[in-house]
Amino acid sequence: MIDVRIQAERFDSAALLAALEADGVGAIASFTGLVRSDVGVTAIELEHYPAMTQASLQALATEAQSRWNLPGAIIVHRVGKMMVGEPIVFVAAASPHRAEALAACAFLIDRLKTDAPFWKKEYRGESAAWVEAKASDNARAANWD
Amino acid sequence: MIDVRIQAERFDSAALLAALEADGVGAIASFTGLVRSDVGVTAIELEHYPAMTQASLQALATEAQSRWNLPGAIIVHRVGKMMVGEPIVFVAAASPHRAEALAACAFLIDRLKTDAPFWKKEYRGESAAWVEAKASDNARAANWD
Amino acid sequence: MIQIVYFARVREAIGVDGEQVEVEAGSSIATLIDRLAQESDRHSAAFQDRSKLRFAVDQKMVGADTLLDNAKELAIFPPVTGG
Amino acid sequence: MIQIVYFARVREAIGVDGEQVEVEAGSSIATLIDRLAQESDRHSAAFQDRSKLRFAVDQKMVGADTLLDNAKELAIFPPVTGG
Repeated sequence: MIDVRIQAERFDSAALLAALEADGVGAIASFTGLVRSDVGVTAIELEHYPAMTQASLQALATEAQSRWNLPGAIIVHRVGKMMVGEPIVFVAAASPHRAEALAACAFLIDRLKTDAPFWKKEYRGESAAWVEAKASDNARAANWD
Repeated sequence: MIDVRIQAERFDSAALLAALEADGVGAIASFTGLVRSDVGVTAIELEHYPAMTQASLQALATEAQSRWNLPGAIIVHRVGKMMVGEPIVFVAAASPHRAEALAACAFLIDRLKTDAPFWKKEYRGESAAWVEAKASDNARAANWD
Repeated sequence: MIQIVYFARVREAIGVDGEQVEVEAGSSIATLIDRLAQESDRHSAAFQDRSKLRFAVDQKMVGADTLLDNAKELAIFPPVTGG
Repeated sequence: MIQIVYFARVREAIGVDGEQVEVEAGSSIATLIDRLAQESDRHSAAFQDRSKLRFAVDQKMVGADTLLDNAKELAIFPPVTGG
């Protein structure tokens, strides 16, 4: 089962996790990325490339399934404006084995950061600024090459 | 926030995750271990060492917090009998940074497997057998030394 | 003719979501960008730091030396920052 | 006197959850186990494969060469298999 969604609405990581748990696998690893409250940011806005986004996340999940024994993979990414504390992205990997679920989950979020066409703008009160890509993100993603 | 629980009752990973998400951090990684349905097992039973279990899981969470920037850590482990498909264990790590949340989550479950006083018995219909410890689990845990 | 689409900082610098442009036979993305940068100040500003530009041709990420023959859509954007 | 507690396969082999035993001064866990194994068939069977025994003294995991002076509780069990 691959479940890939791009949506403006807030998602329920809990319900997504529950769906994977119902699948009969032994191990589920998940990652949630949220708008941090500790850096003066009041809101963020996610722009994306609609014609490409779904296919690029689908390709990511498919590549994960080709690398690991992964009956289930979920990627949900929001677009549009989000307030502090709200979840932005959720990825999860379900496998018969713990090591594979953990690795696949890290792979999905590391590669999403460098391969999927999303751009983040941070609001600090009235001022807004595009987020710069981080060299450390490229380094982490390259570990999976 | 460290939340460590040992309980017979089924837990709600969803609600546990939601509690961490309310904490204002940027990244949450979680792992759920469930009774697998694909190996002939119909149920399992978890025995533990009550006088030691809580302290050993607490020590694990505290060690994780000494290694990573980890405002939140959850470990929930069930004891007693569980049917196929039911969750056994849930660990989660909340950090400002993705890499730390992912590493801490893997650390918590890897070390729990070798350091916490739980013993698993598998039921296959009428027959029951204690699970043997795996060398691969020791190897994974040793990676964190 | 090729449809160009812009995103994020590049889109804001150029001031439009996209545009249709002529492409000479044998043109690479780099060639086309050089030409557009000469034709308008906005393109020149948007494309100033080439190391901060990324490209997709027909929704696949590609390098700047990719030829545009047969391409329908070229996307130009900064390094991605999702997740 | 020390309180011994048994778990899992070891508990089932010995047939009791725990027992109180005398410990000679200077005894290590290994010494005590050797003595108990000589005193009963059940202990002998439970302790047969020493490589499959793990120990905790007063709820801390320790090695077989640990001395039992001042110890209140000794736990003897197989390698753990939780998670």
